[in-house]
Amino acid sequence: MSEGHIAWMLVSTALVLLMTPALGFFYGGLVRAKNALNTLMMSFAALGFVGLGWALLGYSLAFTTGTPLIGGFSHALLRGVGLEAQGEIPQILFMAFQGTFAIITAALISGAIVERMRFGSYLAFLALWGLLIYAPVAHWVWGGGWLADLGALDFAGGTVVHVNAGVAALAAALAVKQRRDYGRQAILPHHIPFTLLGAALLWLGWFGFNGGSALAANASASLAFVNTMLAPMATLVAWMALDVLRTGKSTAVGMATAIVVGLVAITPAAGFVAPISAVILGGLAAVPSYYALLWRARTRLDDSLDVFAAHGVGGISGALLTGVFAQQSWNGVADGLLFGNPQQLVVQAIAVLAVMAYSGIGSFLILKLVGLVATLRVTPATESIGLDVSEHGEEAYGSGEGAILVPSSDLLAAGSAVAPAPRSLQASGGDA
Amino acid sequence: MSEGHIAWMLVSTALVLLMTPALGFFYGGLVRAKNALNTLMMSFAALGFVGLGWALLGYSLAFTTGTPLIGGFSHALLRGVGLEAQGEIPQILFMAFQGTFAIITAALISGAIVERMRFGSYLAFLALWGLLIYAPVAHWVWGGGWLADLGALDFAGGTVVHVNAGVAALAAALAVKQRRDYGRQAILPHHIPFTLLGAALLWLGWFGFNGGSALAANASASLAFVNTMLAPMATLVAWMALDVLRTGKSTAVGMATAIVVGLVAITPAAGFVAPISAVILGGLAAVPSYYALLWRARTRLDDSLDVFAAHGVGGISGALLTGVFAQQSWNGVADGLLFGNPQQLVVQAIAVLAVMAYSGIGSFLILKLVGLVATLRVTPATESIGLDVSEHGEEAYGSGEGAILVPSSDLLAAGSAVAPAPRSLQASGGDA
Amino acid sequence: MSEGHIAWMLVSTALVLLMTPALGFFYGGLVRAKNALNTLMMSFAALGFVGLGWALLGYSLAFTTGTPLIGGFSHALLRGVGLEAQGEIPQILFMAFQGTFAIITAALISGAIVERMRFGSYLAFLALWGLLIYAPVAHWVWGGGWLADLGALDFAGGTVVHVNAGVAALAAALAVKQRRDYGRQAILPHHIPFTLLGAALLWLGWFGFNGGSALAANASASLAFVNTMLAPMATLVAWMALDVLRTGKSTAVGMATAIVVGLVAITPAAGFVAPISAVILGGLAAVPSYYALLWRARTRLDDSLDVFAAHGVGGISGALLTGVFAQQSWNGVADGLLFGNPQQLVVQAIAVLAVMAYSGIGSFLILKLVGLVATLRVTPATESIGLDVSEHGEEAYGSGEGAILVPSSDLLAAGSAVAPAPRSLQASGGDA
Amino acid sequence: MKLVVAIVRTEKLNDVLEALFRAEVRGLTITPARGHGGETEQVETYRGTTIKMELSQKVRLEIGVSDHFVEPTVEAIMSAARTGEVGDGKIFVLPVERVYRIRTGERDEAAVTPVA
Amino acid sequence: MKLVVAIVRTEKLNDVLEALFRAEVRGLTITPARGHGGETEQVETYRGTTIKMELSQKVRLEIGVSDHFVEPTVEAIMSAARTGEVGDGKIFVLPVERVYRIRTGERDEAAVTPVA
Amino acid sequence: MKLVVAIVRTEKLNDVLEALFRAEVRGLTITPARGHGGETEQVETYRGTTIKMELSQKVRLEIGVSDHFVEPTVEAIMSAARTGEVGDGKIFVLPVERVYRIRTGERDEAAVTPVA
Ligand SMILES: Nc1ncnc2c1ncn2[C@@H]1O[C@H](COP(=O)(O)OP(=O)(O)O)[C@@H](O)[C@H]1O
Ligand SMILES: Nc1ncnc2c1ncn2[C@@H]1O[C@H](COP(=O)(O)OP(=O)(O)O)[C@@H](O)[C@H]1O
Ligand SMILES: Nc1ncnc2c1ncn2[C@@H]1O[C@H](COP(=O)(O)OP(=O)(O)O)[C@@H](O)[C@H]1O
Repeated sequence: MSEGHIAWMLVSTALVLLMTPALGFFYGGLVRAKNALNTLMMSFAALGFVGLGWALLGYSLAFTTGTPLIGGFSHALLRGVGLEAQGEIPQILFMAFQGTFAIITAALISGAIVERMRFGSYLAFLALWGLLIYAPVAHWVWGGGWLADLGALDFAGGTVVHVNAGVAALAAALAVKQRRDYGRQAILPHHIPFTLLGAALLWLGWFGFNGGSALAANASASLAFVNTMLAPMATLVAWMALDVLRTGKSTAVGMATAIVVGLVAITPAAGFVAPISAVILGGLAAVPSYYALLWRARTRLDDSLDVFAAHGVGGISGALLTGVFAQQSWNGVADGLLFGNPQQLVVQAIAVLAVMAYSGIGSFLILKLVGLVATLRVTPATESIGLDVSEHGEEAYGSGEGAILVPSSDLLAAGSAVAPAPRSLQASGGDA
Repeated sequence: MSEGHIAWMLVSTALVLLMTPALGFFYGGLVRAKNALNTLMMSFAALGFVGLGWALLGYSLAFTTGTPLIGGFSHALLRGVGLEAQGEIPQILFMAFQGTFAIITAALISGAIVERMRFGSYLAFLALWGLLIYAPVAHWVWGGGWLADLGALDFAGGTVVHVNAGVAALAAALAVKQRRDYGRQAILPHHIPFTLLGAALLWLGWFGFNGGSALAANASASLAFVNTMLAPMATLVAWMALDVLRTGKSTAVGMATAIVVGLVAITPAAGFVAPISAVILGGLAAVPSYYALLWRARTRLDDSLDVFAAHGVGGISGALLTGVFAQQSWNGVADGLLFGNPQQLVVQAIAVLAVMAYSGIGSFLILKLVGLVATLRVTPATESIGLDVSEHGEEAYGSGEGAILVPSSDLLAAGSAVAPAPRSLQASGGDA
Repeated sequence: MSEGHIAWMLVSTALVLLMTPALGFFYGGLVRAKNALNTLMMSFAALGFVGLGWALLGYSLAFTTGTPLIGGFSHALLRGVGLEAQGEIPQILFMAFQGTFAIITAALISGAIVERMRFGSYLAFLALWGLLIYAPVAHWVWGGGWLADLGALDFAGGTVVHVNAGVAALAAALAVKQRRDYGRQAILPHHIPFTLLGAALLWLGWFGFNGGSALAANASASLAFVNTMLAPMATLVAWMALDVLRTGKSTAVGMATAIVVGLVAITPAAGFVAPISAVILGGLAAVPSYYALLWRARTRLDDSLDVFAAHGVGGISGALLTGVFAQQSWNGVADGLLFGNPQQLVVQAIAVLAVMAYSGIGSFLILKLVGLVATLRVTPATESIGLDVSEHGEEAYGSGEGAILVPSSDLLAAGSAVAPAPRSLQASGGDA
Repeated sequence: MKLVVAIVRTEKLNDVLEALFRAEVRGLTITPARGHGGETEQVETYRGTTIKMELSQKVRLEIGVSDHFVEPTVEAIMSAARTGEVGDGKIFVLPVERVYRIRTGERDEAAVTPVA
Repeated sequence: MKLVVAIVRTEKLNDVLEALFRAEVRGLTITPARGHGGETEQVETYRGTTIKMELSQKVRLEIGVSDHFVEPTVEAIMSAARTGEVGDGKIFVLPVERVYRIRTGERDEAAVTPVA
Repeated sequence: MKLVVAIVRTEKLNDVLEALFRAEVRGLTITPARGHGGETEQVETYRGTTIKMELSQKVRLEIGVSDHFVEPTVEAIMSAARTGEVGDGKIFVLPVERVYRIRTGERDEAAVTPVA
């Protein structure tokens, strides 16, 4: 432990925590105004429900040595998680850093089911998913589980985070089904600047995500950091080119999407590939996600904000390209296909497939389970009014027009003078 | 001094500075659109008026050894504040870090008096408050004053910052009195996403606030940091539960509020309690603030954005709970009630009461003083038009409809051709 | 290389990267809603087009020893840019840090040509400018070029970044010409809170910009950091005073502008002057920019968002005042006029003039060149509809009213059932 | 039947709604509007530019009523919306040929009478 | 000529536009509006404050038509906007004295007939 | 008295306001609107979805005038709002039965004549 490493990991943890609200804005901008708060809250809620679950149980399941498939309970309720060193930093900080990953991963899924899912059911799904899907998968790759043994390379979570969330999103879109208006009406983003704001803050946070995954402030962190800067730049340019070729125009939503796709793709590779490879990887990764997104919009699959196309497909591209571009001279760990080790690509594919299978099936089952106990969807009427008013009793952008203050019945003496007499425009039967 | 400590304190200072604009967005989203800029500017102005006051005088009053009640003038105008070490960092950086605390504390008060106070009077209050209230209180606790001697625990400012600002807000709401529409009309937040954005950025900044209060990148900073992550998570979950129990719905404004309350409550305790205690403390702290807020809305007390319920009550909860949960095995300093030292709770209560008395009376007097020289409130007509147009001559969201360019009378020769002839729709007397 | 230095430079690089989106919001809030996305995208595009250009070529041109006028190609395509130390950090990180400067500098220019320039032509300009103007100027001052030899002081880019971008903006406003409505209609900012958000995030980022320019976490970084905090505070207060004296009101756009002007002015001086000098410098720098801005609005010069008044004039003030206030006892490098070295002021003036001449002429020529190959401006009709819809086929704040979904002609079998039959309200000739 | 169109101050809207309720007027539609009349103009300043705002925020109400309800409706609006200061607004009474209630297809008088 | 003014549910707007197109009605203008009728009120809560929303989001359509087009226009709106639930809205038919097409200066019937 | 309702291009609003001033027309109310007419439709693309915007931004003016002011009002709007391109908009002149000035309670002609 040294103060330099601690300083960097403190910063990284803060930055990754910021990614979840940032995701809320990225997603929130893409939905209709009547669902803006609900969408934002889907992300913010993960901070509480997944974060607490992680501290109390998830961390133990992921990071204690149990079986190759899952850890044990020895660190449950934060027992034995103290200020002693875990690598270069206090274990408690390591726990927190890893917790921010669990939170953002679960929140990512919400993009597939916006504008229609009951909030209570969503919260139940969120909490369960963090424990039943995320924690085991994290264990496989980073907690000494079977994919670690196999030699799968995943620097900062291409598989654990993005493939995992992307496939879960697919399952969720199938389980929750499409929005009533989907494919029948034009559904426009209500606030694209928020989506760009989200993309910018996600990028900022991702420097902590990838750079912090070195778990120290060293050359590896620097490499991961710089690659996290270069790859999305290339994706951005490639995406704009694809947009212009197809429609003659580049788009703002496209730019925001490209940044995220580039960040997703470089995540597994960040500390393993040369900077120039990161540029190429970023450019290449634009293509599959771009076309996945076009294809998805033509289907009945209402993965509303294209979590699978961005995170699933982007994560797969990244995981596989890590097996192509990895370079031992930069990472000290392993080479990829291009540097004489085709075997790595196979291992990467196995990791991707394993996570896809587990997360896809598991997520679907959790939702079915929640659906047995509660209703997954709001009513059609609620869907058309919007979830902000119906699920939360709030409007994102209130004007106060026609809003009548309801005095509390048990008004304090001091307050009674200021409250208007109860009344309602329609209490009486008169009409014009 | 080592580069690791400096690095962390540079980051912390930047993060705490960001909290003041973040607060502007938190508050700005909660007011009506016609007062959005005025509310934002109340925070931004603190950056100038309190920040400069701190550098030129406040720092000296707070952090030079004078009496147990207040420091002296030896560092006024930044004399003798240089690159020499103050603990692990250059003194100049220590001065700046502490300055960001003064700024945010003063800005917090503005939430109690939005939508009605004259901006000039507000600026005068702000500048005076930073010197006459904040600096002495900071001296008591952190500058070697009497509360430090007494052994009061306040890791990052539960008493100095939050109780202080919360009580000052109460005094300000009483001195400035309620808004004309208060209790008569429904006053809706005009932009809740901004409030969520503010909450997210406040959380980010608070990692610097609490984590940086260790004044080094060490185990204490890590503990404070992690507790700053865990406590608000618990508050969030508890608050949502309270909301659902009361109305059947969780709310976005509630989530934003909960995050702030959790952060406030953990502030005095951050480096003193075990992480699992932080979780419990965060959950407990939701309750008093939640009910204080409900109660306040039923009174004539127009603490408009509930600064007292969030920061005052939250700060008191946190300060007292610090006296309950403090654990020497984690902090190396002192135990609390639960660990065999009930005396600590008494000391905490004394600190809270002392700050409440001084800040409450002092803030009220400053406002009365300002009120003697200038008017505290805008006129009723101005209040109904909104302070953005009347106090600042601007609209937050201008559409340009019906806006006529006024050519400068002393137009430069080159420019004269492009300006339209002066005209006014109503200069002449004609009508239809 | 130590972990503390690396930690700080990782953070600084991330913060400076954030400045470009922040600038997008600063600028985006000041334009009309119909051009909000286009303006935001002008900044975001720089991340791709300038960032990639820098990595592939610009870095080499700026930072390899070539001639005093420009570097060579030895680091082109990132060849030889690896994990070896460059000062206190890996060279690859140094390259990235410097890259963020290139990006924001180019993006700054966009403020002069918003609401009228064709996006494709803008992208071409952007990419060329980063290589042909920014890289050489960076070489002159920081890459061992002739201005470095001359002893010009530019801590973090007052000349390289701000004078450079400000003069380029002037040239661009002249080359692209004024907006159709300019000087004829009132053009109001559509979202001032975004401008304040941008200003806040720019300030945050600037701590990395100036503090990071020490290229280490040491006393120099601390000094630069603290000055970056103090100077804008003074500018803010001075600007508000000027506003109140002129119109009786302080304004939100004024506060946002003042923060930026203060930051610009302290940039060249940050690590060279005493903190109390930074306060004075910040206050002084308000004056020339304030009046430049007033004067500009009365001319035909449509430097739409006043890039020249803020960055050009602010940068010149800062560069010259660096020559006045520099103090060897703080910086270990050189004294300025006030401390007995009038020569420094002359050197500063030479640097400013050289950059003005090169950037002004060069930027104008690049635009003329682009204008030969493509059209610089959109058509008048497009200008009045707004560039968001016409150049990008998007609306920033879409409501979906009257938006009709167009089914893809090559619909997948699975999707065909959900898409409505193609129709158009106006396909048939009937009327009422 | 008539259509009563009223332009009132935004801050008076809730008072007007309450007065209409007291007058037993039930259905109505409002739209935000901006108006120009004898009101003082606001001056705004954006950096170097000075701007005169000739339009001020208003609300437009539109109320379909049967003939004998015109008088009480107008009176309710008049008394609730009046401040006596310039800018209080105007009321226009327009003739209506037909009214339909979309839900039931009812016409005219029936369409503006509330269903029990 | 008549001016058909209709207040409909926001979510029905696209259906109404489509029905109008089928009825060969071409020009129209819409404004967002908020209405009060027999709809259930929404309750909203902001911290300690409870608020009743008496107005719900609607769209207001305004369609200038020549006399023989009134019937088909009204029918198109009626059938496309109906859900049968309270809150479907109203249609008002107002007399119009004159119509002008600004582009050409054409008047009345000519002004509401599309140019080939 | 008449109510002149005009739909014009947003970018022409200030010209129209100026022309009305010249014609000595004083009071008016405007609302933002979206219109459908013969204008070319905009195509927008959001990720994989293509959207046709059938409505374009307009401004709706509403001007209560006494009878002899109808002609100048219409002419002022016509000349100031015309570009000659499709999409210039329409003017409707509606009969008004009564007008009230809320501030004073004045009726009809008096209500639309400015107070000295
Ligand atoms: N002739 C008119 N036609 C339409 N709206 C009008 C007319 N005159 C006034 N208004 C509306 O009424 C509002 C107040 O008008 P104003 O003339 O200031 O009030 P007052 O009636 O008190 O003189 C204006 O802002 C405008 O919206
Ligand atoms: N008398 C009226 N004048 C103007 N608008 C009305 C009137 N009655 C209803 N509306 C509009 O129609 C909408 C639906 O009215 P409502 O009475 O709920 O429907 P229904 O006709 O199904 O009973 C209201 O929200 C309002 O916008
Ligand atoms: N029949 C109508 N009823 C109401 N508004 C109309 C009508 N026809 C046109 N408009 C309005 O006028 C605008 C311009 O109409 P358009 O037919 O394109 O213009 P032009 O008169 O030049 O052919 C439309 O966007 C719409 O707002």
